[in-house]
Amino acid sequence: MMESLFYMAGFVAFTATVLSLSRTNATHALIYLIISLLAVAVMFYLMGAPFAAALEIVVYAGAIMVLFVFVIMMLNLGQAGEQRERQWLAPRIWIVPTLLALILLVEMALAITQISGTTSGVEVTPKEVGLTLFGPYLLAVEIASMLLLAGLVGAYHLGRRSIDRSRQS
Amino acid sequence: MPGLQVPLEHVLMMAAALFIAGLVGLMVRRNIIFILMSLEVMLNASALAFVAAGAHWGQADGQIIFMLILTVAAAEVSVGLGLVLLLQRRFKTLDMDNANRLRD
Amino acid sequence: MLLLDLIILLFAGGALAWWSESRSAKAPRWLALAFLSLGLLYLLGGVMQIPEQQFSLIPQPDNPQTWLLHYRVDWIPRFGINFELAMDGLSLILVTLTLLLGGVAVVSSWDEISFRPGFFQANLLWTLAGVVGVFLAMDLFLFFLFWEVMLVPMYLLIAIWGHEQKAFASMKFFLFTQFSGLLLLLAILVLASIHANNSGSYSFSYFDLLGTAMSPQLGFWVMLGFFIAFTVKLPAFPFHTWLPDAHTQAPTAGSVILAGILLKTGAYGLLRFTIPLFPQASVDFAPVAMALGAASVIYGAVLAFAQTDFKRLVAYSSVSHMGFVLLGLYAWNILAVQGAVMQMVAHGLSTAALFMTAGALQQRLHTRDMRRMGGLWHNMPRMGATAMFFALASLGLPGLGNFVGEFLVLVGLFAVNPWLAVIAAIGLITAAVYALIMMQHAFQGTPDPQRQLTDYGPREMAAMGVLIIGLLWLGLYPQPVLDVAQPVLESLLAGGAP
Amino acid sequence: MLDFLWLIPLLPLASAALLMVTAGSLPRPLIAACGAGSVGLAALCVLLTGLSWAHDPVPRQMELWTWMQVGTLRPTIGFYLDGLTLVMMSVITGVGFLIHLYSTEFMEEDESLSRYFAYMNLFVAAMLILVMADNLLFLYLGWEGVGLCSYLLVGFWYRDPVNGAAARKAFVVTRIGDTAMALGLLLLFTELGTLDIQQLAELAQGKWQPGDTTIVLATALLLGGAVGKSAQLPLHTWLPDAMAGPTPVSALIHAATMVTAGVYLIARNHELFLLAPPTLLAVAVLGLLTLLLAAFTALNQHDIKRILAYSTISQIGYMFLGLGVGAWSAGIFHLVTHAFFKALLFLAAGAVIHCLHHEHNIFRMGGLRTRLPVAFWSFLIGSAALAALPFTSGFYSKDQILLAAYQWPQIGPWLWAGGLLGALLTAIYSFRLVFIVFFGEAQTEPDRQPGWRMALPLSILCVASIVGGWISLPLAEALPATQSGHPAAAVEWISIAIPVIGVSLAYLIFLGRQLDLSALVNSGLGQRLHQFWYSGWRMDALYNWLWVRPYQFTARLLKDEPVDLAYNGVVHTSVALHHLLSNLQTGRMRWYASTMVGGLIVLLAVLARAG
Repeated sequence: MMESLFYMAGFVAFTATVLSLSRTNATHALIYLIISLLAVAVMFYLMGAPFAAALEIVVYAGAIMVLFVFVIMMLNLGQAGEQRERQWLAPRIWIVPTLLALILLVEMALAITQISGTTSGVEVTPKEVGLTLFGPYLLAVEIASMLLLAGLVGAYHLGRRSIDRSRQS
Repeated sequence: MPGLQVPLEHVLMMAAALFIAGLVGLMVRRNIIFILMSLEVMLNASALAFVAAGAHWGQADGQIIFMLILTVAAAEVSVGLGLVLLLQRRFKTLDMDNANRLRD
Repeated sequence: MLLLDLIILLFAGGALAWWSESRSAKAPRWLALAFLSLGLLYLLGGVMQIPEQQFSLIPQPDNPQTWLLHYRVDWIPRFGINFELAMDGLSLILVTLTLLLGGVAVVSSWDEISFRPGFFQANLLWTLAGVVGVFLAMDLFLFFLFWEVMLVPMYLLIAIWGHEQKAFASMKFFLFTQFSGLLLLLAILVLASIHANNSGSYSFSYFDLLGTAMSPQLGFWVMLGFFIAFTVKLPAFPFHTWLPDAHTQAPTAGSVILAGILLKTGAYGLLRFTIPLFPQASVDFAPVAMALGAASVIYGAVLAFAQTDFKRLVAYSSVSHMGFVLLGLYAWNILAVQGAVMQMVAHGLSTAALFMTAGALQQRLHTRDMRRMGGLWHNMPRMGATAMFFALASLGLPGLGNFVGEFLVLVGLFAVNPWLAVIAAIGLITAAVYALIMMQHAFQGTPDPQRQLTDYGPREMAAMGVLIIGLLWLGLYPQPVLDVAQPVLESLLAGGAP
Repeated sequence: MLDFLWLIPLLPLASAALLMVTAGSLPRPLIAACGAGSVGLAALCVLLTGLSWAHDPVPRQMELWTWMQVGTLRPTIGFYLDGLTLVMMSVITGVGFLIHLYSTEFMEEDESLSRYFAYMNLFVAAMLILVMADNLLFLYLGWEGVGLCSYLLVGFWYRDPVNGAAARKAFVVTRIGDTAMALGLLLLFTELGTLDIQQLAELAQGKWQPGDTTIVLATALLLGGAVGKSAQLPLHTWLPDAMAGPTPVSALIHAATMVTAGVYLIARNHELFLLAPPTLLAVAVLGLLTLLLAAFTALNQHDIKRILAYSTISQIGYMFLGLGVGAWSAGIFHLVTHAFFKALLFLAAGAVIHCLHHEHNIFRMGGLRTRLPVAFWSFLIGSAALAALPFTSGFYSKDQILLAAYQWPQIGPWLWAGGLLGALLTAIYSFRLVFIVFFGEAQTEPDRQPGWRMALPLSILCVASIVGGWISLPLAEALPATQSGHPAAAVEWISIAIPVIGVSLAYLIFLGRQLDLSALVNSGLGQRLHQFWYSGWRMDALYNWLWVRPYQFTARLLKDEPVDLAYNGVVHTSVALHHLLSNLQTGRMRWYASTMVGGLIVLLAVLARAG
């Protein structure tokens, strides 16, 4: 029962992703992407990683995707944009990259079939995650914080200039 | 609640499939918004692989790497979307192919 | 200390000239001239104080006391690199020539440079400082440093103040010299590491590296590295192609320095380093080197004849003349080597003057194309007469310095290899052909009645006068120069070929 | 006086230096005075030297300073004085002074008077150095110095490119000979270790047997120098063109002094040449061939100066012939008399040209006998001496040479016969000149008469051309005597008769018209032969085809630096690579992503194989 739930979540995630990336309307695509992320969160949970699942929902599907929503709203892409997207999605454009990607997938699949084993079924609690995170991985946390700071500064800088410019014009 | 015991290769195949989907999106789409989304998908797919591996060993490391990926994704998206806005304001387009000034 | 002071003086003079540019456009050239004269006086004054008998001492590699001047401090002791400068008769002659021609170069570009004059003079002085360093450095690492130091300002001189194809010419110059510099560096490093393997400690000192034992094959390749590095600079056929372009495009002062001094660093390197460091390999290689020299003599002369560009013609004549130097060095007996040294000095003077003439023509006519000249003797008799004098020097008229050099080389060469001497002597005929055709096209023929040109003024005549007196002195009484060089060359010859 | 020997070349040299430095800023009379006066003073010094030499005729050497000393090479700046030197010095300064004096009038109106006298004085100084030098290298300095002055003076009127070309030709062709001579110097030094002329002679006699290869080679190389400078076969082509210079220049340089330097060189080194019989034979044969060839050419020229130029070549051929058959003093004797009468002829021709609006073509002259009497008498006397009519100076010297040739073993009579043919032709062409220019119908009227500064030198030279044969030169010590013994009287008589026959023939053909050769001349063969000889046996065309054209062709071929092709190949390759790689960088992200995927595929495939 639980296993079928897992595979179902996987199916949903993949389908939603494919749909998301083949949309012409950005908002629709975003909705599909959120669905995909939620499905992945389910998979995390089922694999015994509840903390990761929670973060997937809160940060990914919640915060990051909302950021996309804001930007799409600010850009205010209309019907014309959709029309153009449709033109850009002509088969002759996607057929070669897709073939390439499929070859890569086959190669990866061949590699993955070499691996055997299952997930352990042990739940890794948030407590354990926290202990490890602030134990051996302290340096990584610091680096991540610096990365976030850099992202913050960068986004502020880019955003401010574009806002200044829009005010001037 | 104890976790599920699924074959690792299935999860990894799932991650690979998601990754490839994101890759195709990256190669096919010209709209920068979609490109960013594709990147998110690819990051997410790799995160899935890490979590699966963590679950295989029953250790926290997989989730920690997931968190680091999350940080990277957040930083990338914030800067990336900043660039999107800039691009739209300056060139009135979201077409990545038009923004090839990098070449010179 | 004198040696170090001299180099510092030139560097400081350059910096000061650069700084003075913002105050006055005329200040830099006066400053440059003042610093060069000061350097020359300082050098000669210092040399005067050396006791007479020191000049007749044969400089021993292992005893600095036998050299005229010597200066040494530790620099990077870990790798055996010292800041070691030394002067013997050979260096004295070449450093004096450098400072003298430096002054001539400044005078020759007196009112030619209007763009950034201070920076121009700074580059000029820095190039000279590098050249002086090259002539004095007795540590191979330091030598390489100065070798590179002299190139960069020279590159800038061509690239910034050159003529219509300056970007191309300066890049070609830079690539050739840089490539040769790379070979030199590699060869120096290999040599030092062989020495380190043999003796167990690092040293880049010339005196330590002399007599380094190595297998003949390895010796040949390292020697080849040195040889190519220096023959590119010399330049000899077939590494000479940078020279016509660089000379033609360089500003007058740049050409003067390039032809008068920079080429001599190549000859100096061969004489000081390549042959003494690898005596056996050099002996084996001598026929090839001499053949290249003879080829340069003839090839340069034929191509000089073919040119229509005044400066290019002079540039190819340099190739021809430096071929004699190469021949003399590898004939490796006292006559030929003395001839090579004399040829270096005399060629420096005569070619510098010819490039000054070319510069003066360019300034007045705005062209270097000899097809658009003709009859200029009528307009500018003084320029015509001086040009005639130096053309004659260039074709090796007896009584002028170049003849002494060429004749000594030929005498020395004839004893070693008569057939190459015959080929080189044919160069005397071809030299007459191109030198006279140059005079014919530029100064003789029908004058253009419309042309209003100003002849040389006192300043230019003073510079020319110095060079004329120098060449006559070298041609009729070269003994002082020969005497100063004699002990050095004897010691090199004794230590060189077995 | 002998201690002040150095003053003799220094005087003209100083004057030349002064005139060059002042560059025409002196007043013109002063320039002329300076130019002619310095040579006059030098002539005076030579006279004094000669007088003190007469008291004490011992060769002496005088060293001023060591030129350079490297290893065993130690040439000096030094002089050597013996009879031969003295004779040469007298000719150079004596004839030189007369020509300088003549020039003061001839060049009076030229704007570059100062330059002219500077060059002329420099020439006299260089020529004196040439004959006075005690070693071959210093001699070589003078040797090249006179070549330089010849170049400068031939191209003196530089505005006409033709003059420039002639000057360059003169310099380059003689330089070919000079280079051979320089190689001879190198060989002698390498073998004997010195360049001092006296020492060379001594050492050579100790080292070599007559006919040894090395000495033959060395003397052959010296002969190369002599041939170039003295305009003998095969390097004679420059001299006729060198007539482009002012006429006094032709008289001084291209008749009296410089062109005889080769004769001097051989005479000076006669000890070396005596060791090399094959070279000596070559000297004689070359002399004979040259004298015949030039005589035929002279007979067919129109330009008065070119006729004289070819006759100079021919007469120097006699001198070479004399040297070759061992008549050393006769050769030098002919040099001296030739200096007198050829200078006279050139100066007289110069007077004609000067007074006739620079007309050179003899067929546009004529009837000048009464109009220019000074020139006529000068020319007549000069031609008589040139034709070697009895009791003129040329007769004595030429006769000695021919007799010596006759006595030379083996081919002697042949040489003699050739010389006689030459003498016949000489008589014909010299009097052809006299008869055409000075007799017959007047074609051009002279616009002036020569002044005293032209007339005086002419008169003096007239006297010298006649009495020059009676002086005895102090050569006994310096040169080996000609072998004695008198040939049959018939030989003597033939030698005397030939010039007279020649003059008579010339009279019959060109003046009396009793002998009509027009049919012969106008026939096809005659015309072709005339053209052939007129062009100087087509030697110029031959050399053009053989040397000049190929050299120019090679130069044009190489002009754009074929060596650069190799370097440019490297450059082009890297540029092509650069374009290839920079085209990969399209700036399209999708392209980058695709290439990344491609790379990834390959990488994984490789890893899969490896794993």
